[in-house]
Amino acid sequence: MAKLKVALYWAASCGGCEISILDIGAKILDFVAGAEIVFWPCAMDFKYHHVEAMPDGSIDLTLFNGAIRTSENEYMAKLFRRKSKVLVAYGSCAYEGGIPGLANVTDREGIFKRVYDTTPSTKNPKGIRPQTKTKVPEGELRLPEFYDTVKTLAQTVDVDYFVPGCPPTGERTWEVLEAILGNNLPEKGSVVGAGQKTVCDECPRTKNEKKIKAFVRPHLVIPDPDVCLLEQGIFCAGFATRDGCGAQCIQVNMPCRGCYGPPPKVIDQGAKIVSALGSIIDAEEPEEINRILDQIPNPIGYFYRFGLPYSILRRRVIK
Amino acid sequence: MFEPKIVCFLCKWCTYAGADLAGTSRLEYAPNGVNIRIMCSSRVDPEHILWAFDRGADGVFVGGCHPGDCHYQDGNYKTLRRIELFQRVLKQFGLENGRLRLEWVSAAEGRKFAQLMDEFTEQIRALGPIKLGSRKGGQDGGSTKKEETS
Amino acid sequence: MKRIGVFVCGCGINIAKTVDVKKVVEEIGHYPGVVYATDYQYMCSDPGQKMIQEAIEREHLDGIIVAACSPTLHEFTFRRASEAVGLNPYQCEIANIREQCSWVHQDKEIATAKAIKITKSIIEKERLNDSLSPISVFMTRRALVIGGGIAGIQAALDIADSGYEVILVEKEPSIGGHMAQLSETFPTLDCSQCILTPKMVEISHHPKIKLLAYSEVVNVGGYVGNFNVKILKKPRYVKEDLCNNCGECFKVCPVVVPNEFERGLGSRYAIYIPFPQAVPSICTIDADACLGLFPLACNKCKEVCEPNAVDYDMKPEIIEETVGAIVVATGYDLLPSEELKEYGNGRNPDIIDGLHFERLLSASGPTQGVIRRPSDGKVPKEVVFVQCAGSRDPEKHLPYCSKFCCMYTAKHALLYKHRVPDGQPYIFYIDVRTAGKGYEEFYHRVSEQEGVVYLRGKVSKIFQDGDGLMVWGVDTLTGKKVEITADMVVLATGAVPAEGSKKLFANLKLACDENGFLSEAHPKLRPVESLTPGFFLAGAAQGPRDIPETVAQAGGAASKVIGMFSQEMLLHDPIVAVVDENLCSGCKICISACPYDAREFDEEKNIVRVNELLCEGCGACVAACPSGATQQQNITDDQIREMVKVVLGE
Amino acid sequence: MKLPYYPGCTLKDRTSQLETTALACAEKLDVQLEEMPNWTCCGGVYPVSETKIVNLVAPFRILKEVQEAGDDKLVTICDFCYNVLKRTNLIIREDSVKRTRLNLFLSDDDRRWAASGRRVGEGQEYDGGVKVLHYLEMLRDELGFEAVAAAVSKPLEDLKIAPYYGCNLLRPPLEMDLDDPEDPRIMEDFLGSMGAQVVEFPYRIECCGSFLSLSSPQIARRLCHTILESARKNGADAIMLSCPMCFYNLEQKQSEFARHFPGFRPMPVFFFSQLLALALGLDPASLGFERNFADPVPLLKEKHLV
Repeated sequence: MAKLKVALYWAASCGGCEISILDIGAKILDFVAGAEIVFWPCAMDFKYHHVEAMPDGSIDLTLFNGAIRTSENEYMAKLFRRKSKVLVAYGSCAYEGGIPGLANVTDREGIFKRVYDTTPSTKNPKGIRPQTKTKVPEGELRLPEFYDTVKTLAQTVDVDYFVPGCPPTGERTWEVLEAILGNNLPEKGSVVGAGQKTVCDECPRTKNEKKIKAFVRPHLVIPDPDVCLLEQGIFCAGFATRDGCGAQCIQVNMPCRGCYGPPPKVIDQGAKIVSALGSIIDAEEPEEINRILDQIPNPIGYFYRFGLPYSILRRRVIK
Repeated sequence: MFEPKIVCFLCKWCTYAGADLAGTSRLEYAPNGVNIRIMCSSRVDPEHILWAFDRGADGVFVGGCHPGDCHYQDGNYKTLRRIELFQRVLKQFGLENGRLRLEWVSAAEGRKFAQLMDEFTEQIRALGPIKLGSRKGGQDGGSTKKEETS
Repeated sequence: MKRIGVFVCGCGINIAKTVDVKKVVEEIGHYPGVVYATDYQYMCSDPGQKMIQEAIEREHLDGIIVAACSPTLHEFTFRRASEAVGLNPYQCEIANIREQCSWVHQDKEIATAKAIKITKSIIEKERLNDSLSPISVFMTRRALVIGGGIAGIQAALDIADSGYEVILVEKEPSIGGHMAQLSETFPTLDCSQCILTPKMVEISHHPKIKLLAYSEVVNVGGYVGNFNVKILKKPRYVKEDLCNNCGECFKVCPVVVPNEFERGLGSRYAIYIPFPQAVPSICTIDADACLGLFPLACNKCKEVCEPNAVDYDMKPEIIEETVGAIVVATGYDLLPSEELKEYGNGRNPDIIDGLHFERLLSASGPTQGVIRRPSDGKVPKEVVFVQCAGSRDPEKHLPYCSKFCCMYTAKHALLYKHRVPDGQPYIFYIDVRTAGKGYEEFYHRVSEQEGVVYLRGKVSKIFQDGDGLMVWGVDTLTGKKVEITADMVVLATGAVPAEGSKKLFANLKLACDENGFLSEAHPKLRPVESLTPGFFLAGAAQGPRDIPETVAQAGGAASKVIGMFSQEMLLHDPIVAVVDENLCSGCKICISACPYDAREFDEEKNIVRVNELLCEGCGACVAACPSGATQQQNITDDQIREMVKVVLGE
Repeated sequence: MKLPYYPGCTLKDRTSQLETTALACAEKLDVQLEEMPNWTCCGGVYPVSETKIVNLVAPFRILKEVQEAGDDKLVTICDFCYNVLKRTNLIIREDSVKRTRLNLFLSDDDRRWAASGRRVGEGQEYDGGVKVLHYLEMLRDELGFEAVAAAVSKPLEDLKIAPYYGCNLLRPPLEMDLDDPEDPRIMEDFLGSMGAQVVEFPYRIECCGSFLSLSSPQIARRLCHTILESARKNGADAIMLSCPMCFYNLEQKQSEFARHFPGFRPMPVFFFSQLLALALGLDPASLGFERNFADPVPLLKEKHLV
């Protein structure tokens, strides 16, 4: 049997996902035994034109990480879609927008203004902004277009599978690769490399009835390692986050931030978090309720940390 | 004139009964809201509200029993807390808080229900049609209509 | 796909006038999944129901929608009709196109479009409905009656006579309520006490009735069939089983205070029995007045008490009981005269209310039935009766009619005339309402034969003027201002819910109307049931009413309780929450959200389960469940989303 | 405490003793009442007795000026002004159409002021936010009757005073919302704080006839006579009131009473501020008693108050 042709690509992401492939450890040898890497910008020197030159559908598997932020990201997403038999949105950014997706609380102008004007370290009296085309004596320079909105991979092209995680854990990644290498493919469109329950299922802490009188931020306290963090007033998104990560953060006394995305039956992770928190806050008078809610400084940042482009509203409404 | 689309989630015991009373009392009011009957306002999940906005609702109305009068003891307090928190989220989303309204209407307040429907319709009319990005996560964030995915 | 039938009701012209019923049928007929659609003038009528049943059988329908009036009215009717021909009743849904469409909109086009939307949204709900069967619940066949007035007495006796146990709770030391205070009753003028006291005695002797007088219900938990009731038994400081009501203690008690039963017109001692025929016939020590309590300064009654019943150290006691049904009969009070600033602000002793006058008329009252005015004991020669004092006055006081005042004022004037033949009664009225058997005749007798002057108009102001009371009013029949200098004024003050009932109803989570009276499940068809299952209403707690009506209604409430108890099992609505074990991760947020403790944690599987018997189906846990593992039967998230889509015209 | 104050026309003319005494007392009580610089007529009763929006302009402008000056309260003394300003304010607050139209109407003024350097735009729109206070209300709610009692140097101990309310202070009740219209206490409590003996009489909230004293004087006369006689019957030495109109009917018109009601004896009538001035120890000669028909000085002498 011929080796499977495998490509990896990063779009708007931190690069962690590309590296995370190595988390499969020694299994990497089994992987390369069955697979031929045709593109991996982080590890190997291939050029875009190499991909462009490949026949359509000639790549067996593309693990695409990162969100779609620029025209380049979009171009590459479409390119890999065309060239690949199986396209996997790998990691939270490709799957649900990820941390870059939080930029959807503003738009291009908002970002440029901040980056090129108002940051304290910026001195830009001429108000120079990046252009897609710039004439220089040597000719014309080009930059990809920066979009207003961060999109998920699936909002741009058709995606076969989704692997959540920031980054996906090595164990889960191997399960996915193994399934693909063994041609043991699940139903198209599935979220793979993750469970069907929530992080609470993997969380070893004891849980009780929850009545929250106050929220505290995790760096201000040393939480009891055996008791549900939420019950201690620390906002933990585990209850509304798909399991599969092994509750790693929680095991080191840090709250879940929700990177595995919503559990299977939940459409909007943030809305569900609102609904659940609203049920367990222990107050009935509006003033008291608001006093407690004031302790959550940035609801979107907490509730949609990894999934703003994937949420029902997808982004902030810019007037 | 812009005719807002409004979804109303009404608890069966108070607000839905109040809406019935408005009918029995033949109080005419704005026809923009369509009612969905649920057992208690605490059945309303913010997800439903987002879903409605995304599907083109210009306004969402949630009606429950007055505080202390909940048929299910304290369901309306859960609703109150959820909506208070959710309003904060919506504000960050750039949606006017006026598009989501939580009101307490008892079974005896048919007149109040009719007035609220008129008032809320006017309120939404003043805010104008909802503007959301395309459902494919579109670039503009400003176009009114959305294309369908899937 | 389900085969759905839609039946659009015209409701005579109630719906058809503003909703183009034919057009609704036509549009809906083309809607996916709808295999049959039709309209009819009266769906709820026998032929209408028959038509639905035939269509279900003929078209092999899996689900039906009746687009008609509010589901509160006929959901049950149509579900029963569906069930009769083998369609699961939970596959029958109602689209409310009358109360929430045709009656509130005028424009036919808009109303029709809206009716179509409403109907489609219900079709979407129905499409995903499961066939359900009611959940059977064990029930405690034992009733609680709150309030020992004539309503509570009657309900308790009726239930107990059917063989079921009854706990009767009364907050005062004796049962009897306001009826015990009345002198004679209209229109027959038989003595109130003569007809009431035998019933009171029956209560005290009935083997099935447990009477808890001087007690209050503080909390009700549980649900229909299985209420857990906490009752506070206030200390009487007299041992019930020992006191034989010999009366020796009264003779030595040094403290004299106004007697509440006499509405302050008479007095009693700190140790007392409210009236001679009180049931239970036991003394009570008024803790506020007694010198023997905290600290002990006097123990005269203890010294003379032969059976040694006095116990200064008695403590309040909480009694817990389990009952299946609760009859609320907390009755009424009169609007305090202090509220009526224009009628003397309650400060003038000679401006009294109807119950005061009853005590003046009563042969066992403070004046032995001689009419004497409170200020100086003089027999009043000119008495003005003011009807609707505080009633039918939405601007300032109560908006509603207190119903029994017209009749009792007529009776008062008549009895006054009999006791003081040379006296002159005047009655100011808005209009005289005599809707009851023999009432109109009685009114005619009073107004035409007994020399009572009826003046049609309101009284604007009453004030002390020298020795007399100046009454300013108007006679609208002559258009003249009327000034009467009266010796005494009797205000027919409006009836309000009994003191403390607001707190009690809030505690019991019972729905009230805007005036604080209990709301019934349906004003016409279910007048003695509360909206909360297991609660039944009797007497003036639901609204002002006279004795015959109260007794009839109490009987009605009792028969509802008896009917419930005679069922083998109680059926519980299956619209409960369910948990998908494959999705639940045991975060326990639902446990905090459930108001009924209907959530149980399974340690072994690390999941939460629902106790169907306890689940009331509010759905709070469904919204709260952050993993989407919980759904509500037939009100699932999918259903709500589909309904929203259709409502928005998708 | 510093508060803006609106006098109104009557206080500058016919009943100036009401203003002078009230202001003197305020000073004594450490309340600075600052007369508004540009006050105009409140419009009499017309603004609130007809539905024409133009009638509301005068009181609207007065209130708007208070807000523009950065104040949120306005003290009045005359019952008519109080009634008109308070009710106009309520209309502005509750009727958005009238509010907008009145604001638009007066925006012309804004433009003119802009020329003179005043700011236009932000915060210029008047929203009904000013709280209109009657002097008595100010004493009760802002200062507190305890503070009045503490400042009293000459308690009116032997004086039997019947407080008379009239109509404008209390009605229409929902709008005025000063006190219970059927059983008001504010004047009684005020008198109590000065140590006077309060005489309650049934006619204290009946009508004095108001403007009927001009068109049908016999009616107003009869009403006033009944009021005075009832007060006397209930043991009053004098009547206390707050309204210039009532003062005119109940006091000034006493000059005609003897002709119509044989045996009528004049009865002293005080403005509340005159009694307050007495109690606070101000010079009795400065209180304007010379303007009374029924001279109160003999009574005050008898009670050793002058």
